[in-house]
Amino acid sequence: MAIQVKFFASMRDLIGDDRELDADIVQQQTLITADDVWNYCAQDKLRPANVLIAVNMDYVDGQTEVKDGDEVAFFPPVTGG
Amino acid sequence: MAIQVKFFASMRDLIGDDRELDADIVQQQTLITADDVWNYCAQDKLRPANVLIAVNMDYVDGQTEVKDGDEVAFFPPVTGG
Amino acid sequence: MSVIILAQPFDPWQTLAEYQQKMPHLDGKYGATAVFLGTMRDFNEGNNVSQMFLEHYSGMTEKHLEKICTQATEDYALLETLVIHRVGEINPNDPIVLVAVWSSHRKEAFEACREIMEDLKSRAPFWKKEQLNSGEDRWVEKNTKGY
Amino acid sequence: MSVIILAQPFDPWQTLAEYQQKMPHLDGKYGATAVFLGTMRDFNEGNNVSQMFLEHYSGMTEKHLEKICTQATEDYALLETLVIHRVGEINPNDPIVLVAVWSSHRKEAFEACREIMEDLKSRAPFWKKEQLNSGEDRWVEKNTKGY
Repeated sequence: MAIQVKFFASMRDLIGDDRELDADIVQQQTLITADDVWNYCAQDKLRPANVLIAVNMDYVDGQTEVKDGDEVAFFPPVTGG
Repeated sequence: MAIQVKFFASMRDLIGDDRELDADIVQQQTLITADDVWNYCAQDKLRPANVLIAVNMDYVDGQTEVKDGDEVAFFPPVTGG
Repeated sequence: MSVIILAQPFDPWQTLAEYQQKMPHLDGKYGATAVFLGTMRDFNEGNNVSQMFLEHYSGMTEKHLEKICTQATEDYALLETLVIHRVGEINPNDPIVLVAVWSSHRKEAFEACREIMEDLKSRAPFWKKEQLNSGEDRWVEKNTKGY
Repeated sequence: MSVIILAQPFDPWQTLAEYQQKMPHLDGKYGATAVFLGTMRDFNEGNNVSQMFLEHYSGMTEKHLEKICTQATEDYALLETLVIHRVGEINPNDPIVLVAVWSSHRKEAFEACREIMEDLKSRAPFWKKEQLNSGEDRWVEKNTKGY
């Protein structure tokens, strides 16, 4: 019963490795958003303006609600191809 | 001392094989154009509106002057590729 | 339709030859094949690059590439599509990405191939880290413009 | 830069592999290769086609293809260009035309490849005669639209 949080590329350099957020702590709030997840993990680190967010591998914005069991990812603009 | 005339694809079906126009006959005129070459070869056959003309392998229009030694070609719209 | 994430080098032309041999049901049906191949250069933004590391988000990458190919197949009536993308350590002159589409006519093939590449560039979660000749390394921050 | 008129079938992917091997001076310089391959279909304009004959104006065809490639090389800063076009008898599923360009960036590669194909279609003196399954033959009167 937890939220998986992943960081990729320069976002991992900034925040650190992937982690699991305890859902019990999280559920003290009535609603938890992707922004909240960032704040739990990043503490006082400012979020770069161009960060991208995915919940369960779909792109979302920071206001998106996150539920127990979800996978939330933060990463910089993609540069493949 | 002659003008080479070539016909391609459906234009050869219409007019017939390649030929050499005798420059002496041709030079009875002061100026000979690609249109004149068509008329010499085609006799009374109407020229299809979309025929393309090349003199020495460059695209030209019917008013272009043709000289002894030139190669003149008539062909339909190209359909390669 | 195939989407392949590869951790080792590949030969793009041999791969295409083999892929096409596996689609005999399309013989005589396609008139147009458009292919894009992205290859690692040994320079970028004024610096010499000695090696590159390509990171991806396993699972999300495949999901979005498949979505992109499905969308293009619908929009352009494609008969077949192949996307291959490298991850891991890449050396100059190594193929990075291959996009190939097969359709009846050339207009659709050209447009679909380019659109898949642009969608891949803007939406598929891959990240490049360049190792410079100077010893430094850096994340590539954005792609060059495609249009 | 190569322009090749071929009277016999060719393998496009093997040809590309071999061509690329002959340009080691460009290793690490090109980031983008765009390829278009035109293949004979077994149907056209509602009819089944059993064979095709491709006529060309020897000399003028090469001259104009070289002009088209030279222009594209200038306009798009291409590093290398290859155009191969079949003539003679062609069967369904045979490659007809291959256009390949190599450049630093993808925008230039995509645009140059398409422009060379469109210029070839509108200016290079080739003509297709189709043999229908019904036994009839007919000159193809015009190309499908490219844009």
